[in-house]
Amino acid sequence: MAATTFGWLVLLCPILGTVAIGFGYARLPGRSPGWIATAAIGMSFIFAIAMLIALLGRSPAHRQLTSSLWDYASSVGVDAKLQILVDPLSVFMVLVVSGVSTLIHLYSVSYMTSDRGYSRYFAYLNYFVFSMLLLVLAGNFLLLIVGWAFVGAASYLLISFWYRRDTATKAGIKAFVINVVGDVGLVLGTFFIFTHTGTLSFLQTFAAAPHVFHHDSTDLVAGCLLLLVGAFAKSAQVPLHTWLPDAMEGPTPVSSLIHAATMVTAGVYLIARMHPLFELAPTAADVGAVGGCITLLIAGTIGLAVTDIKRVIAYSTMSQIGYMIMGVSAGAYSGALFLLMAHAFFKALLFMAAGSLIGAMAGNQSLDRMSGFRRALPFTFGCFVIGGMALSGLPPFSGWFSKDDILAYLNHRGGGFEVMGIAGYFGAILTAIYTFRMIFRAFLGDPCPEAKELEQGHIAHVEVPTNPQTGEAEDTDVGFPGPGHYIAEREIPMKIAMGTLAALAAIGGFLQVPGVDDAIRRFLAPSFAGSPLAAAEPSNGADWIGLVIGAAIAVAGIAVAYRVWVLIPGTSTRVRERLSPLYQLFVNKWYFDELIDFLIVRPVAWFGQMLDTVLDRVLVTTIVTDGTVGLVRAGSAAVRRAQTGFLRYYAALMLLGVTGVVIYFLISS
Amino acid sequence: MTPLLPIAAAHIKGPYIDWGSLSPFVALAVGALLVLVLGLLSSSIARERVVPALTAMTLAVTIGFEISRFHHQTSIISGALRIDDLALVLDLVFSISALAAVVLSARERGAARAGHGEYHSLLLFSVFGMAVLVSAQNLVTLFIGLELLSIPLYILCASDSRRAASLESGLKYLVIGSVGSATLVYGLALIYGATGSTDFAQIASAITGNSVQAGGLLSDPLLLTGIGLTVVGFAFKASVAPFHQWTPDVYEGAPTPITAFMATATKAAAIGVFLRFFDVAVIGTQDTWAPMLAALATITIIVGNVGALGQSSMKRILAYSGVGQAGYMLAGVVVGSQLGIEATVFYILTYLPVNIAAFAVIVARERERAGGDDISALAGLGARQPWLAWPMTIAMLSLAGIPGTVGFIGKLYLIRALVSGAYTWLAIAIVVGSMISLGYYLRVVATMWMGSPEQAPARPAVAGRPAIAGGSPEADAADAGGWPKADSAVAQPEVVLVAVLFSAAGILFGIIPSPLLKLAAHAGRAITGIF
Amino acid sequence: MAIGWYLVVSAMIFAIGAAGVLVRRSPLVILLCLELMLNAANLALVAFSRMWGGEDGQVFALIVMVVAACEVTVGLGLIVAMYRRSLPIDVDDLRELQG
Amino acid sequence: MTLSILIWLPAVIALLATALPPKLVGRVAAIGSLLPLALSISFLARFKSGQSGLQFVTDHVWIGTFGIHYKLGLDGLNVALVVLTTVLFTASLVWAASREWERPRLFYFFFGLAQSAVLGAFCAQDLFLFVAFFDLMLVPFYFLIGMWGTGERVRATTKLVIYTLVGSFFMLVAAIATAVLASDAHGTPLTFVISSLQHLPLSHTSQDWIFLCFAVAFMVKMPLVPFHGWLADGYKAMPIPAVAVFSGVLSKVAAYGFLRIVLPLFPYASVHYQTLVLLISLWSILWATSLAFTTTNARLVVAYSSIAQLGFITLGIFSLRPQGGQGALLQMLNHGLVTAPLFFIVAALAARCGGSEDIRDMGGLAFRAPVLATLFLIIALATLAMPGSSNFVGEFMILLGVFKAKLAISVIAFLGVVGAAVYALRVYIKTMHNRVGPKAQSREITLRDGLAIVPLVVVILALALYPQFGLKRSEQTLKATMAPAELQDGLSPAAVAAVTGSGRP
Repeated sequence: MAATTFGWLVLLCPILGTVAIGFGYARLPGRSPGWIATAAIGMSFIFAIAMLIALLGRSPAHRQLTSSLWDYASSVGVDAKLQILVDPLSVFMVLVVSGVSTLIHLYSVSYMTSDRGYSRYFAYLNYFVFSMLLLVLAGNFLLLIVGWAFVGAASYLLISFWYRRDTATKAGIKAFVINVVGDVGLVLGTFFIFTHTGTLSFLQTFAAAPHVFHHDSTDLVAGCLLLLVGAFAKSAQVPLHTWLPDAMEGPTPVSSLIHAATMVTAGVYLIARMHPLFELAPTAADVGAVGGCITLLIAGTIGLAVTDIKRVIAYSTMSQIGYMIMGVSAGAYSGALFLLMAHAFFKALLFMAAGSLIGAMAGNQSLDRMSGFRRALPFTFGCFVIGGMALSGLPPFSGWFSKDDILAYLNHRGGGFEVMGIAGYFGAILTAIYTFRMIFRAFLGDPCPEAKELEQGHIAHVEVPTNPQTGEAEDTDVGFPGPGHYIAEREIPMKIAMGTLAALAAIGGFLQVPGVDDAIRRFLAPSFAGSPLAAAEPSNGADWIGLVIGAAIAVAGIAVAYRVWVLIPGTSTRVRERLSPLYQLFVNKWYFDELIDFLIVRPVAWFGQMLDTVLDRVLVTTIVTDGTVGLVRAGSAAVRRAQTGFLRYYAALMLLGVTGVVIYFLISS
Repeated sequence: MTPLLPIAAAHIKGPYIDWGSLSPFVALAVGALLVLVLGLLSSSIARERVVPALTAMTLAVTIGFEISRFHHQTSIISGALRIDDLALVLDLVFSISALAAVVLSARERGAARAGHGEYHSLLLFSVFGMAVLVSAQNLVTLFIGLELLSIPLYILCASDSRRAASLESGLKYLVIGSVGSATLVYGLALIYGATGSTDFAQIASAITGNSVQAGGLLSDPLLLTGIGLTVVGFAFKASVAPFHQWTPDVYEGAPTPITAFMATATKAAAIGVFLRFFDVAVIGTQDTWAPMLAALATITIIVGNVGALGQSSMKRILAYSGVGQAGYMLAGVVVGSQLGIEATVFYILTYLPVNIAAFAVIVARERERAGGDDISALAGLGARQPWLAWPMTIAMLSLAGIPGTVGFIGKLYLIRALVSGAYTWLAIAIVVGSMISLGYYLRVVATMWMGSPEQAPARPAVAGRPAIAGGSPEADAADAGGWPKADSAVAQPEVVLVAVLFSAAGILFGIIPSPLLKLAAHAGRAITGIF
Repeated sequence: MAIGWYLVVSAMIFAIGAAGVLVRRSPLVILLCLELMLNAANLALVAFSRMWGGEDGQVFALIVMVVAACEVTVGLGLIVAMYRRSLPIDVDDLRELQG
Repeated sequence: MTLSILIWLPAVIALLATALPPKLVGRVAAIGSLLPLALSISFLARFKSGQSGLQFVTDHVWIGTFGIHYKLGLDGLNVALVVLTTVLFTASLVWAASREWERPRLFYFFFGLAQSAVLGAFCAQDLFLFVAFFDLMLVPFYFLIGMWGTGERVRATTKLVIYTLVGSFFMLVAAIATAVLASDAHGTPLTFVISSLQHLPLSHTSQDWIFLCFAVAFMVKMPLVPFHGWLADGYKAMPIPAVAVFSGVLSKVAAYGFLRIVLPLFPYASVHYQTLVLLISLWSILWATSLAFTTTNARLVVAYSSIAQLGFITLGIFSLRPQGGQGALLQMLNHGLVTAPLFFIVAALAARCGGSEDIRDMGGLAFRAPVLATLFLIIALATLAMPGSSNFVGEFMILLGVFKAKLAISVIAFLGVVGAAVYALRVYIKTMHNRVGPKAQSREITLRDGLAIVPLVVVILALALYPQFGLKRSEQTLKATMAPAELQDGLSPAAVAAVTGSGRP
């Protein structure tokens, strides 16, 4: 079968899963929805592999295939078909997405067991995977936007999955609205490009672009910048990142799947997909790179300060994606995508481990309460450490090869990009520090009560489940979230999922060892054929130098963390006091929420009020409506007053009229 | 002896009399006299049954004659009267509305009090007067017609002499009317003085003819003053503002059948004479009088519609609405073209049925309860007496000019005439008037079907049980759902019959206007034949 | 003698009649004043018919007189009827109908 | 099978139904309404997409003296709307049939009459006929609101009727003026047939004022700011089935009027006032959006959202670009399909919250009502034009058109897109999610309501998969419609070709 056929099948499986679970929600017993969902995603992973094989069966020059089912919207110049584009890039993404998703589904099967929204959860999760696959397989702008919005909706649904928590629903709507802003950017950007190229299909656009746009032409730059808005909103880059930390309201596997492994990396995919356009509009590309760079620094600093374990990981996600955006905008496509994959592995892993921790903590997520889980959760501990080392880029884990690939490219490219490279190395130190801060605080030290209890062999349970954010009591009569949590130590599916990911995080890096095997780069090459930036890779030597530096930095960072949180426990508080303004800035997340509230939310609200009161009440209602009515009323009152009933009065008026008329006629004579 | 007769016949040569053309007049006159005589009989049967029947028959015969005379334009009595399609169409209007009035009067106290004979024969004489008025070709006949129309009406208004209101309306009408006719006759005198002739055709030629030679009469103060006074005289009869003030009081005071008759027939007659006089006799001075009439029309439209807003008596509402409608008709006169005449005639034709229907409903309500002409008497009518509510609804919608009713087509015709007559602004005035008029027409409909606003109970429809329609107690008493048995409607079948028939006509001609349009077209051509 | 004077006189009579209608409150007197107005018209008519030398004017005037008589009769009839109802014979008290 | 049958069938059925005992009337009316539905679908099936001219034309002289014809016909502009009308009326009747109404015969009679009038307005190909139907639509709704409405129903209905009639009286004058002036200018006999008037262009000055008259009439009907004074009271007072079809279909008649009458007949004025109309639409969008997320009445949220949608539709039409027009047409379809079920759902919500439509009394309804929640979610997402819904395709093309015409305006209009996301989700969350509201009891949707809502949702989903359905039929006609204005706007030689091509009706 053709690769495209497999592509359609890849899309088909998850949506079938959604439908099956959706219709059977009332009848499916026990964990069966979970298994159905997992099977569905597993199927599409298999089909993805089939697609890969089919693609590899073709000569590198012919590895960009499109296939369309029917006209989606093709009229008066708009030419949108229901079309997928299968090329190395999309296949790569499909593999990563479906693969990681399968494992996370597997994890969820047991993690969510006690939840009353079990089947709803898996319906949503399948729907999300479908959307994500649609996003990466889309063959034209319109379908891309569709997938783009679908993942946004799925993320909304899953963030506010425990919808009795108003924190959750708030976070959900926040995420959705910011993502809509991103959609708008995408749509507007599409307009800018479409009005020149006259087509929505990717391949035709890329073919036409060089002819219709001259280098760095205003419209193209505008278009690309607007595409960046979309990318930034989806990938939680500064300043459109504020939704991601709140998104941690969702169940932990969701955070792991959507807000670490897959959806948030869509921005990277977008820029990679649009690289012909960005290369024509370097200005826009540079903006992207700078944005990514800023994000990775800001997120890293915040990661140092916050104490909610999931949020720490969330900020680390932001900063890692910062690397990717920076890289992909600068032209380090294969490096960025490589990091994307590696990050999917180890970040998903970290979240799963965190989930297991939170389970053990009976829903509490604060690092301040955790300590000494080392003996209580050996397996989780192991996974967490592996993930952490990969994240902070210790050799030989996947993070090391990938991240330092990007940084090496930046330094190699030069032209101001070294600055970003150096910033990247600084970010790497931060990464190492906050990662191991987590590990040390959660696992080392003497055990906290929950840990002790767990060592006795039973999981801690709170009598009144409360919302970790606000501390208000949960709406238990409805039972979201489920009363009990399941932790990795007890559950085979979770163990399998985490184990696999741990292995991948550990060895995944060897997919692309500079000079040895450039598997990923070579595989992706067809997608980036003809791109000068992709061609301008650094020499293996330069690569290795970069890797060594990276490794050193990682070690240094870990050492710092060790000194601060293990050797001399008081240090962190002392540092905090010494640099309290800085700490305030970090712990308050650089005041971005407040800023946005001040700059956008308030003005809009005020504008709405103004529109309503001034324009509507005063202008329309008072002047137009009431004015007219009042006039008529006054008139009728006058007429009735004139109708006195006095006969002689009538006669008088009549004769008055007579004189009036006569005078008129005399004048006009 | 016997041989003398032929000789006499040979010697005394009476003038040739065109009985055929005269037939409607003859029928009316004879009928009126017969009715008067019959009314003197002592038997109550004769007075209460035969007299109305005979009146109706007379009118029927008249209608027959009128129809039979269509398409033969003749002028009779040495050019004093002109029997053409315009006259005949208008005569039809008079006769029909008189017929309706007779039917509505069947149980009228006023009729009994004034004596059926007098009541009915006065009605007939008034019709006779109208007929003369609209076919008058001569200042004298015009005046005779006008007075023959008015004087019976003065009496009829006061006929319900037990009611002070009736008397008051009679006297008011008489006094103001007399002032009006005095003004008119003075105006006529001046015109006669200026042109030296009482015959329309000669007046017209005098005006235009002289103008050809020496700019003469077009700006002759005598003539123009005369025209001005005449305008007032007619405007009074057509209740055009600011000469409308008698209308509400008289309409309210007079017995309702008579009001119905006045509201339709008198107005039609006045507008008819407007057409005759201004679009024939003094058409030469159109540039002078058209702006004046246009202004009057605008004022009338505004005053009438605005005045009706705050009223509580249905008769007053209809009176004011009648004032407004007169304004619309006058607009048609202003145009002065054949199109304008057609439009005006057509509008009169559309105005007749719905107005009669409305008054019929009021008559019915008045006899069912005290203060029946008050709008509150209609509350919940839709639930209890759909056979009265529907005619009233149709009447109101048609007067407001809603599609599917004749009123809509009437407005179409008027506006079309105005637009091609370069009087678009007057068309806008009409439209504005209609907008205002919605205020009270809809109020009536709402009262019948929806109860009065303040009584509207607030109930969530989402609960599946909508609020009860017709918030008035009667409506609530009426069985929920379906048509309630039209209990007291059958009490006076003839009134219901009139209401239903005329409102049905209002709908029918709204959908198939062609017949009326043909009539109007004929009428229009009749006049343009003169030019 | 110029027609103008006749007109002036008739106009004055007309005005007087009109004024009378306005100022007097008794229906009887008002009827009289109406008579005046009509007769003003008559005077004008007769004068004009003299001017033009035809009989139309005179005929018209005669008819106007007849009509005037009718109106007065009706008016008196109404007044009698009101008197029978023992209603006030004063037009300013006839205010039941208004608004 | 002429169009006349389709148009008058509903009224006839309703009339016949009045002969039945009150219990049955509703069901019979609902089942009977399937007939016009089937009929309209058969017309859709027999419709030839390729051509721009009228199909299934019925043409009789109605009022000869004025050249007024009883001319009906379908083309790309109205074929989909006709189907939409029958669909929504059927749904509303089904919804209504499962409830008790005072004086049911009268209720269903007016409903049938309304459907006939709306269908007539869509099919009318004669200016005067259109005006007549346009006003006639109002009469049944006047009674429906006034007799079966809630709250201040009489005030509301009177306000509504007066507002709308003020507009349409101006339109009457304008329509007559159009015909008269055209015939005077070209010395041709008076005619009101639109296709004939198309070849009798008017002078610029007359176009200007006539355009304004029509514009006012249509904007009141939609309504757009500042002609929306009747909206809040009117929508609050309407009985649910009435409000569903009112905002679903009647508002479209106005938008349709712009395409059917204004653009082809007054191209100069359309271009002349383009910016003004665009700004008014923009104002409406922003105003309605801001109100939609401040009001707490669920029904009003829907009402304001439909103002915003009509703002978008008008934007599309007055972009005077084919993309915009196509988008507008598609959006009319979509909006009708989402807004009607939304009102049903609001009713369902209120029924679960003690009859209160205030979202502060609601909340947490999703728990025992997953189906209701899902339906609501789908519709809400469609309402906010989430990509993937057909509504998005509509808005996409509208904004693309505006983007080509006036970049700045389209950029600002996107605020409305974002706002839609806010208010739609806000109302969804505040009703279905969060803690259980004070008066709320979570109940699953009843089968009867499902009968009305589910089919519509299915249609929405189908359209989402295949928006082309709404686009392909209208393309040719729309190009022809836009051509004169485009020509006037002095662009696109293609338009020149189109207009010359569309010379013959």
